[in-house]
Amino acid sequence: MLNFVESVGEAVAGIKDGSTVMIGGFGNAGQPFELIDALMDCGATDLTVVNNNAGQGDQGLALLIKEGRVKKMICSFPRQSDSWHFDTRFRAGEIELELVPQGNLAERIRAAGAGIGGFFTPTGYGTMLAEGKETRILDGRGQVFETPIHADVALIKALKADGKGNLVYRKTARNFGPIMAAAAKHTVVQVSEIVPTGCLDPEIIVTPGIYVNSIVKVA
Amino acid sequence: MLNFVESVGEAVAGIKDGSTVMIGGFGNAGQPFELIDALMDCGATDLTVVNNNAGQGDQGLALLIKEGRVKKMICSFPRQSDSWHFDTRFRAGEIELELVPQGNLAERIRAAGAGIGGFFTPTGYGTMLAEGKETRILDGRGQVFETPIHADVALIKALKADGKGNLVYRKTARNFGPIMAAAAKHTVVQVSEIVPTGCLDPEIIVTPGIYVNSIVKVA
Amino acid sequence: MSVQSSNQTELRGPIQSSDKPLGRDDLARLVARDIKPGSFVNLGIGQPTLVSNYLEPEQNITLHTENGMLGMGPEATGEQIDGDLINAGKIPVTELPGASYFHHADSFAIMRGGHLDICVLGAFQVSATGDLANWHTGAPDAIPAVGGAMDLATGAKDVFVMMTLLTREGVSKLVETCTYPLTGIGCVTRVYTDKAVFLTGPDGVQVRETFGCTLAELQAMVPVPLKAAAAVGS
Amino acid sequence: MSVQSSNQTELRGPIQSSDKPLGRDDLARLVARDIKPGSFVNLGIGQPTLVSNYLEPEQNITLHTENGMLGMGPEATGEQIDGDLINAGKIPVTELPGASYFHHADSFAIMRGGHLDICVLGAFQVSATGDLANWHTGAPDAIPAVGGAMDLATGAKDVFVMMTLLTREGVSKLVETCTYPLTGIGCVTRVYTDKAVFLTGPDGVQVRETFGCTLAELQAMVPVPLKAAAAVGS
Repeated sequence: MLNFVESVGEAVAGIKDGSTVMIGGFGNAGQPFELIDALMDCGATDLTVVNNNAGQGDQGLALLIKEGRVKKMICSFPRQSDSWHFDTRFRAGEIELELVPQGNLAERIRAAGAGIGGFFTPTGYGTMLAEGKETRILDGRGQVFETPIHADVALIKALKADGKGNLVYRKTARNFGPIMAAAAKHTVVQVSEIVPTGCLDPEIIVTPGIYVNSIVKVA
Repeated sequence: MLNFVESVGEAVAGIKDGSTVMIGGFGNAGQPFELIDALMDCGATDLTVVNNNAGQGDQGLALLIKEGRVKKMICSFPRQSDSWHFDTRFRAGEIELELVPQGNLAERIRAAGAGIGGFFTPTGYGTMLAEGKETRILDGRGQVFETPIHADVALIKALKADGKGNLVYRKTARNFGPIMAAAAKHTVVQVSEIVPTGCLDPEIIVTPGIYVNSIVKVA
Repeated sequence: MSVQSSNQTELRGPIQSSDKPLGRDDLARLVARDIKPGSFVNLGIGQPTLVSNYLEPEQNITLHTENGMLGMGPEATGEQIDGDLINAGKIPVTELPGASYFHHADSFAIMRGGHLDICVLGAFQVSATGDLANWHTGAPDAIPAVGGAMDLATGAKDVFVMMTLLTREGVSKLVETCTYPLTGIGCVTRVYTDKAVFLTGPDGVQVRETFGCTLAELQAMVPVPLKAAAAVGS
Repeated sequence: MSVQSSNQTELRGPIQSSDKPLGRDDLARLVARDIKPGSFVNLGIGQPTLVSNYLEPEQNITLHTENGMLGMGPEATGEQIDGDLINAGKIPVTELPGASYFHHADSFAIMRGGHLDICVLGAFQVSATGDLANWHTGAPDAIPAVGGAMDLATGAKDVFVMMTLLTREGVSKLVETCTYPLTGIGCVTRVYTDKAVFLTGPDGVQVRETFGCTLAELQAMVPVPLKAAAAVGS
């Protein structure tokens, strides 16, 4: 069921300790900062977080990590010049890291939303990121078996929603939003604008409302 | 490389005997009738055709089948009230049929375009369409291993193309077009309109020009 | 006692809720009433399509069609007919406000990813454990055609079947084990027939209500053990 | 003799085409010149990004960025800067006419499905058979981070590497077998360095041209057997 909620606090209120939470965004583009701040405030801990990165600077995901609320990161690129909070926790052995090639990350998230139980991909074949994984030769190429990444909750950012929860995004801020919305049991979206149903051209909708549970407008 | 050609004949001229040809459309919506007619005229034979259906009435794909140009159909729904040409050839043992659940058909085509070597899906598990296929239990469900469907050529229909070959479609005529464009080595598109580059909003493009090789405008 | 998923509305108590078998339209009305408000639903070709005639606007049901659309409206008539806007049965339809279009892989991802609340399908046979046979008679000269049936059967959260309980020859279509080729295993959660509504699942078959027959008379027609479903709150 | 894919322009004959090693910009200019008109190209973070400065409009090259865009334009400056429009290095960029946006799975499908003609990547090491190591030093205290490197390495039709031939310590980065953790196996088709351009493949390493050294001098720096590439038409 779709709900329009009044505050980011209400939007994330159902997130429980131990949840797997997907967080949209690539760098700052598409990152739902307000929802992450609300997740910080709601107190949920022991989280597994799926994001391309592992936080930057002293905001958003980086703060969640700093405060010890994340037990495991599933990401492709945790190392950045300003990822010091992750670095500290990781070097201290206080956070688990599942490092995933970015395309496998995207495809595994997509697989979860699309009901695919697993797939073979050439990416990573013969590398340390495929160690211990099943492999086989398909189409003449070595390939690695990868499994879907499901989540309890997705926190994403879109440009506009209509009354049915249909979403459109803006430029490269689209990134992980559409596939995370489909992969999570419960999808929370922060948008810049809510428009009446019928105001979004059906041809240009990127995420149909079937994937959306809670929408909150953020100034 | 992208080419804008003047005639449907020119658009299909490179199709060789024995090719695997994907043809877009679901029923008549999105079916590239003019390109199919040109394929008929160009004489290529011994074709494997991938389409949701196996021709209707006395036009398009049905005529290709009638004339004995199709050695194998890969489709989900060959049986229709007016699929008499397929019926006749099939009952006479003159055409091979690979019957694929429609979702597996779509996902296998998508896999080819996305570089996936194979995937597991619950669809078809325990049915005669999974006989002889590898199965395993994943996420607590019986699943069947399915492989990508590649093609030499895709013939599809879109609404508009710009100078870069970017495409938009119209309503449910979109159907198989975008995934077939990505799965074929050579994609031929018939469009109703060609607009100057820059006239399609980058947010609404469904098929980026990277997937398109030949475009022909059809009145 | 719990055999149902979240999309049922209630288990009605009185076991015989009509004094005669239900016609196709009455059955469609019953299915429509049982769909929880806000649901996303796919209605199969044939008898299930009738359900759309009885959905109330207040229910806020969104219809999916596997050829690439959410928010499908009623069948198109006259000037509305547009060859680019059809349903899975290739019938011209209309578009409701809030509709969206997508390609076939995205459309089947909606089905296969478990996002549809309910699909309503016709059937040749349903087994006591919810196996479904609805795509192929298995006759040697039949042209096999499956379409999206297997994806719907395995993908939707709830699979409702609509069918007559008996064949023209008077044989029950609710069976111990399907003899027709299967569409999916253990996927059907509810069977709406002219004579009764059945709840199917791993624990066997329960009868929610009967139409024009008693539970005992129904049991005489059906070769699988039946028990009455508990009413809500009991 | 054929070791190259369809995306090279030519095998230049004169083996020493410059009397001194090439600087980073000269090398970027050379790579840009070698990209076939109409190609779809992904330029990796760092040195490969320089190539975009030397692409000519007549070449009609379309740049892909893995965070969801085709038709990426030059780096944004001043008023152009838009936080929603960045490249894979998280630098604000611009949009060219004919651009398109898509989500991450669709973007990586472009890469992984073999649709990019060329990707240009930096490297720690390249082996004689085209193995690539460019994501991880393997140092025990390093935070590992892979991003899209493995997808690019295995997905693009041609993988060009740009790097200095020698480390600061004077050790060749072109090696018999990579000692750093691999990014991909047998994927590199061409290596552009300050001292030479190498063609790599299953048949070993050929030298297309040298800069500031002879083939013999180059061989002395590199621990794998080198041979001169045939000129076009020879």
